[in-house]
Amino acid sequence: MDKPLILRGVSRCSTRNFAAWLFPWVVLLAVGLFAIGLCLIAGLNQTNMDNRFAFGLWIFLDLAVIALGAGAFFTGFLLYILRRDELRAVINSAVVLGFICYSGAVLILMVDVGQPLRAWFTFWHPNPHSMLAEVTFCITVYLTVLAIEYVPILLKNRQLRKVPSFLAFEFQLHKVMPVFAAVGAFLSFFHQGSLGGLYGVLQGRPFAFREGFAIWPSTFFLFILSAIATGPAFVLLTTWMVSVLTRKRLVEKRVLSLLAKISGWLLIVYVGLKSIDTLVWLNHTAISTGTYPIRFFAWQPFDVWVLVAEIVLLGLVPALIFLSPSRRQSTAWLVTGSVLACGGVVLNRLVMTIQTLAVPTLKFEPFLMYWPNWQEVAAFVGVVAYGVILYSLSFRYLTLFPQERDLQQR
Amino acid sequence: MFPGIYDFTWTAGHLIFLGIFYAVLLVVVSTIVVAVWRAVSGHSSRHAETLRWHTDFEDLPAGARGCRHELMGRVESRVCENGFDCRHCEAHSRFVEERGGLPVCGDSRVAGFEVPADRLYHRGHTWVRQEEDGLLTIGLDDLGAHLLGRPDQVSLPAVGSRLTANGTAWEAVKNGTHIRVLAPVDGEVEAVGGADEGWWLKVKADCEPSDMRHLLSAAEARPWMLREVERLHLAVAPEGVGATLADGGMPVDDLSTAIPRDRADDVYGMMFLHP
Amino acid sequence: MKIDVTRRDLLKFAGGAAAGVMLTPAPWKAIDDLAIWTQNWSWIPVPPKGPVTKRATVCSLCPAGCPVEARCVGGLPVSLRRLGAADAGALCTLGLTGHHLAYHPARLTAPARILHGSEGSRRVPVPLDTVMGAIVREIGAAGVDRRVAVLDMRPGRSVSWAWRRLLDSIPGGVLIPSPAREGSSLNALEAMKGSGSYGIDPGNARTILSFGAPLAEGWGAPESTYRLLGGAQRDLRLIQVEPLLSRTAQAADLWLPARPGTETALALGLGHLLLRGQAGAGAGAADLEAYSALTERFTPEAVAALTGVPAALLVHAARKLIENGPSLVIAGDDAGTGRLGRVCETAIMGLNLLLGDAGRSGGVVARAALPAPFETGSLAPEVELDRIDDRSIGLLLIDASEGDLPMPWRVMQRKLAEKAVIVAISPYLAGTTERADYVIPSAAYLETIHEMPTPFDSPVASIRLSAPLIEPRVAAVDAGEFVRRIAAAAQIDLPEEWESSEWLMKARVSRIHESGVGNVTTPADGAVQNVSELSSADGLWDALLAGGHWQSEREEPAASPYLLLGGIAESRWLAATSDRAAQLTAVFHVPRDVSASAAVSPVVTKIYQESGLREAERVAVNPVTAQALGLKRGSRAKLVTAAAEMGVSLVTDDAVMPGVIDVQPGPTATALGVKRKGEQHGLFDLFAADEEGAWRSMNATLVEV
Amino acid sequence: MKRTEPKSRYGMVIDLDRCNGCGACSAACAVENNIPPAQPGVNERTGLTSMRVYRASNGRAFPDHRTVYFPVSCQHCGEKTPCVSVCPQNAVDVNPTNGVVSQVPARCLGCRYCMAACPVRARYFNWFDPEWPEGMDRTLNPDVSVRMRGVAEKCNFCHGRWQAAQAKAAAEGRREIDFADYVPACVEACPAQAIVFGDLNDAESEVAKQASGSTAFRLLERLGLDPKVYYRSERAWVRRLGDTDFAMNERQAARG
Repeated sequence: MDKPLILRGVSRCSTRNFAAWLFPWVVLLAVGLFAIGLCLIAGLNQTNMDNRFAFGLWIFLDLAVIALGAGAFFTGFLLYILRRDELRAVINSAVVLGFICYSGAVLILMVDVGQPLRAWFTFWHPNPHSMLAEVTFCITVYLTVLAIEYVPILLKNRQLRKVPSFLAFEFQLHKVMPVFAAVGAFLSFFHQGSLGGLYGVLQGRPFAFREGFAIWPSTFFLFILSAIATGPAFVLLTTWMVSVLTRKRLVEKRVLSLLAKISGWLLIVYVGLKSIDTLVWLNHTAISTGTYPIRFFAWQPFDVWVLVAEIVLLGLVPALIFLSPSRRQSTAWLVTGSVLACGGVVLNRLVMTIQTLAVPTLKFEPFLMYWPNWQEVAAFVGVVAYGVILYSLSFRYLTLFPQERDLQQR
Repeated sequence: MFPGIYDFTWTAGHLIFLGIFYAVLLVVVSTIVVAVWRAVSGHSSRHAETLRWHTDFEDLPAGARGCRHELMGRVESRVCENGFDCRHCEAHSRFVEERGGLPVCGDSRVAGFEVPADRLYHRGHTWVRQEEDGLLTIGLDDLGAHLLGRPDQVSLPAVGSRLTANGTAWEAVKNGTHIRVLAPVDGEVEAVGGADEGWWLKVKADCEPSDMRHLLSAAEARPWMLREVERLHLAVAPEGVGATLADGGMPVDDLSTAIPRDRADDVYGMMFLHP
Repeated sequence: MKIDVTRRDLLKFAGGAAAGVMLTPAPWKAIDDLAIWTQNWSWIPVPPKGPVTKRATVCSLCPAGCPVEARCVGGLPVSLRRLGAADAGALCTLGLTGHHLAYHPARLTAPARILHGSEGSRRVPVPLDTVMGAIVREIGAAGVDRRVAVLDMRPGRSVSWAWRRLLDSIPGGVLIPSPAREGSSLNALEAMKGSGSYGIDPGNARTILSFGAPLAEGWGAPESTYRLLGGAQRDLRLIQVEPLLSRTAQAADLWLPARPGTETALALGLGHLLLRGQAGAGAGAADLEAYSALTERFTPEAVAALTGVPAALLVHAARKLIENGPSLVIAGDDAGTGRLGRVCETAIMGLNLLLGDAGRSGGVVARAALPAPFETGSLAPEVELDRIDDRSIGLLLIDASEGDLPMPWRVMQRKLAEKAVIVAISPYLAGTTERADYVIPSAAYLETIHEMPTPFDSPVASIRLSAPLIEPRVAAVDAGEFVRRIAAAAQIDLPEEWESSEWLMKARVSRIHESGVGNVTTPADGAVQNVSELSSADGLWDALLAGGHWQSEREEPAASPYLLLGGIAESRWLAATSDRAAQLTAVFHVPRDVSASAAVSPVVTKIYQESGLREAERVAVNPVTAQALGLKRGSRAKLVTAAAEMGVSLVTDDAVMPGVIDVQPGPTATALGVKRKGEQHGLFDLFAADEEGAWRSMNATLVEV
Repeated sequence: MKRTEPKSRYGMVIDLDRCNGCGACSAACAVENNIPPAQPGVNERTGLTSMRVYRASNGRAFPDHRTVYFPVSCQHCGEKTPCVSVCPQNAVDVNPTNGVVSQVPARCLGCRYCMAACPVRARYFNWFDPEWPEGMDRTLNPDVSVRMRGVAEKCNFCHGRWQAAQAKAAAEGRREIDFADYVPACVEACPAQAIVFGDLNDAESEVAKQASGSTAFRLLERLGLDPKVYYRSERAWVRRLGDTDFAMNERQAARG
């Protein structure tokens, strides 16, 4: 029925099956929008956040998806700037993923702030000392860039391409794409870092505070590293998931193992620096503020295992998997590695967001824990659903994996 | 800083911070403006045709983009980079110098399809024949003709309208599939025929004598035709099952009947070079 | 000419238009307006504007009657502060937020009938005459076995006299001062001294032994609190007897954590020590032998065993009382601590007499009564609740027109006859008023003139008037007028011609003026003026309405013999000093800031709901006790007393004595004015008075559910 | 945002030996600053208490158990004030003349970053629209505007009263305000007069004297944020409660 929209020579499931696949996601999206509506109309009292947990599930997951979304800019950076042409096979998918991650994050942020209608004040009278101002600027501009990068993929749709002016535009965009790749890379390096800085600068929170270089705390650099290290892993993971779901070969194996290799090298560097940073923090930074760092982990939900898991199990292990050429040959290992790597960055963002706030600063304050309520979960799941839907549509009607057709015909 | 902000003071921080980011914003905006401007200004129907062919060609499956010189075995395997336009392909002229001109010989019947030697062939299954009156006759080659059979609907260009090589020559609908037949040459339409006449268009070429280097000679066309038939098999039954037509036997004169309806779109797309 | 519009033209046009609009102020103005809109949501209240004025009045929310300066905008008070010297302390939370009370959600707006159902009660507006009808019917049926009683939340006001005048003409009519009022234990003195009216003089005391009085939490005049906590040189020493480290015990110099219910033994134990420690102690007592015989067995060791207070501490406390005089011993009774009962109060007041400070400044002092508003002819008696026979009251009129004192209802309930009718006149439907069958709205604080007669802790007779600042927001009925209406309805003719409380107050003031005694102090400037110098009664009235404070001169004590044991039979003494060590005891304890009034400002949620500084409706035990009972913090448990049983969620607190269940009823949601339905009366119901009229502690059991 | 050292530093000293946790300061703050009463369901984690009293103890068992009350408002940090530096759009403002840190609600977008940054959690978020019982809005203080839902707020040493005092000084032709005219609500309301307020830079002032006393201390001093709210107590264990090495015990954890 929708065949005229689908690229010739690739096989796609029937419209009915596609609808059946979309349906549950549409339902989730609807529920999510309802929850979002509640929060916008009745206010944030609809969430489980409180004065201690001023940041909750939303901020944590925003940070997580933005880190994973780094795959977009970093792949673009490797492709257009460092000219790794193999990556052309996944760039479209990466761009769409990035767009989904960032637009989703921004959407949730708009719900998360108490006065969304004033968000633009940051552009009107910004505070250059605030990491958050930096993040706001970068993310908004970068989201625009992503949107622009999305356009050519969209215009290549089999029906849209019939409009001559669209084709002309697509053609021109294609020529200037490296500029956007460069700008995107610049912006991303900055805001990924600033997101880390967000916590590193909190001098009032010994758990989060880090020393650093110039105006940037160490977390600034660690966030960049962890983001670009797991970005490719996430691209790898999603590519694999899509090919499993659609039962298709989408890219040549060497592309995946290349992604893994890149991810591996970056991860090993990250793990190294992260360990050093942790040691400095525990033995110097925290001590110098008069706190006993062991107390940070004195409470059950956030035991020392969190630290170990983050650095070793979800950092070192995937790095080693990715760095062994033999392992890189097996899809199973690649997927395991990516899952671990992505889990690592997510856990790191959880620790920085939630544990930072769970640990008390005043002696007569208790440790506190926070659990999101259904509105928060629903809102986020809704955004995930939005992502799945957008990706599914893109995959069905656009060319996300240029190699797919050839691999299929071979 | 901006109007109406009480007690806001400029600092070096602001200058650097805002400097950087509004610069970035400027880059983004100006780039996009340039792209739009170029797209709008450089936009003409003719240009559009070439553009479309370029993008389409990019998206053709690698199998459909093989260089003509593979056909004569002058090169192992090579994917064309010029959108089948050998006129400005230095590789082509190099090949020609190295290996000299083309032998004109061989059986005019390939895999049950006529490939007469008196004409030149375009990869979009059209042929071009130079007439005495200086005009060029354009028609569908045997395979093309068999594929199209008697179209359900045809829209031919108006007499006097221009053709662009690799642009649209005429359009037809067969078995509910929309087909664009690519024009082999640049020129102006003088007369229109149809399936029954055996030719479709008579064209007055732009350049006199018109440059036909980009078209296949019969000699090349024959191995090419073989390939095309294989591609057709593949297209009709990608899993390699089902009736293989034209295996030595006479082809049914309307192949389209042999094409499963649900594959028609793919098949025509592949044979007439639409991605 | 023909114009054909292509798609391209349209695109161009759209693009151009978009770009053009960006250059106009329109979009920027739009978002700016949006932002401004978020700052001016129509549903966000806007503070009233108007001329700012300062008005002086007197806080009528508790008997202390603090002088108050109200900051008014457009004539309406927006904040209150205490007038006068800083060393007089500041307003308590209740007083500080008093100007909110007129707008309290629990405010009564019209006479109503309250239908009590199984789940909550329903309010049905009725005409005043219906209420009168019910009252008259009961008055008709009145007799000694079915009394008509008035529960007076603020005895001593002019209107109290009006009530007694009315009740005098009704068989069995009696006025009952609220047992929850501050200083009620002073009545024990009357029995011991035989006659006269007494007050205490904490202002001049240097040591105070308090049996649980929340002295550092606003009990009595704020001066005491200030002297304890804030005084530049703390010149007041406090010995606090309390089974938990209350905020007062925290501020005390000596804390005697005595097992609840053993206060009598503790008092007699101290008596034992005073008799031996101080020459001539109890010389004036007619029953000194009996007393020393009784206290003989209450050696420090014996008392220590009974009360759990180390003997050394007892001795130390006794020495402090003797050495650091003048010393004062108070039973610490108010709506927040509950009553200790007649026997215990007698034992405690006995200590004052032993210390020989009856009449001495800084101790128990004899003080003149305020002049009545009219010639006291025959009046109905004023009887303490514990002296009323059980099930004898047929009609109970609750006069809470000055505000209601929350107390365990069962204390009152046992005195009510079958199908007793209860009518309450009160500003709020809260506290005891919630138990009434008929309610009548009265004016709230700052809505009308309120009378502040002598507070219990004043050494001299005194009167203050609280001047109104707000127009009454409801069709309020005035208590004096109410009495008059009842009389009219029941064809009782009263000798005096009052038609309102104001008439009665004016009458009282003019009789004060006639007497010519005492002086008026203006708190703003501290100027003192003798009554004799005032030309007219109206002058005095105006001075009082301007926030003035009238005080009489000090009385000379009557050196009559007294009874240390108040003529109470030994059996009752023994019963009151029985060993409680084995039992688990629930102790009644409402923080002062919510015990003095049944309705408090909604912003008190800052303390009870929003900060966790204090938990509302809390039941706390020592962790040790919890462990012994196999309970954990937050675990649900069933708390059972002789009066009731209910499920509670447990809090553990090291400040509570092991073996003690600290029960803090209130503040209820109604009291806080928080929207909530299905409101229970809660933990108050766990307590009931025993034969001695005591309800501070109850034997209890606590089991996990 | 280079901050020149302010001429005067307004601050307070809170005597913990006097405070017995009555909470009057909290209530007075609410009355003065038009802080609405709690909505149903609001708890100690979502409440609005710009001046908040914490109950702390020496952690010992009965009868040696002793409690102390910490009235905690914004500490008005002087050095790299955390909330000021993190706010993305200058909604937190430091008064250049007296160092008082105050929130500009009309500029706040409610990102709550400042709350995450505040070590003493003295910043609160308006989770609800402000609401008073019917009619009670006539008792609102005209000098303080009501904050809308979705913005952060905090103690600003009763800015409204400061302005009034300035106006008075100006009217009387004085350049300096008289601290008799400028007493924050909590200071005025304390029944024990436990809070002293004034200019810490004025060596003669009571507040400066007490702040420099041997028994004075500040909360989390070692974070190096130079707060302008001091505490004092004769009891050593109370002073230790101000340290950064937060205690950890099960009962506290259970509160979570």
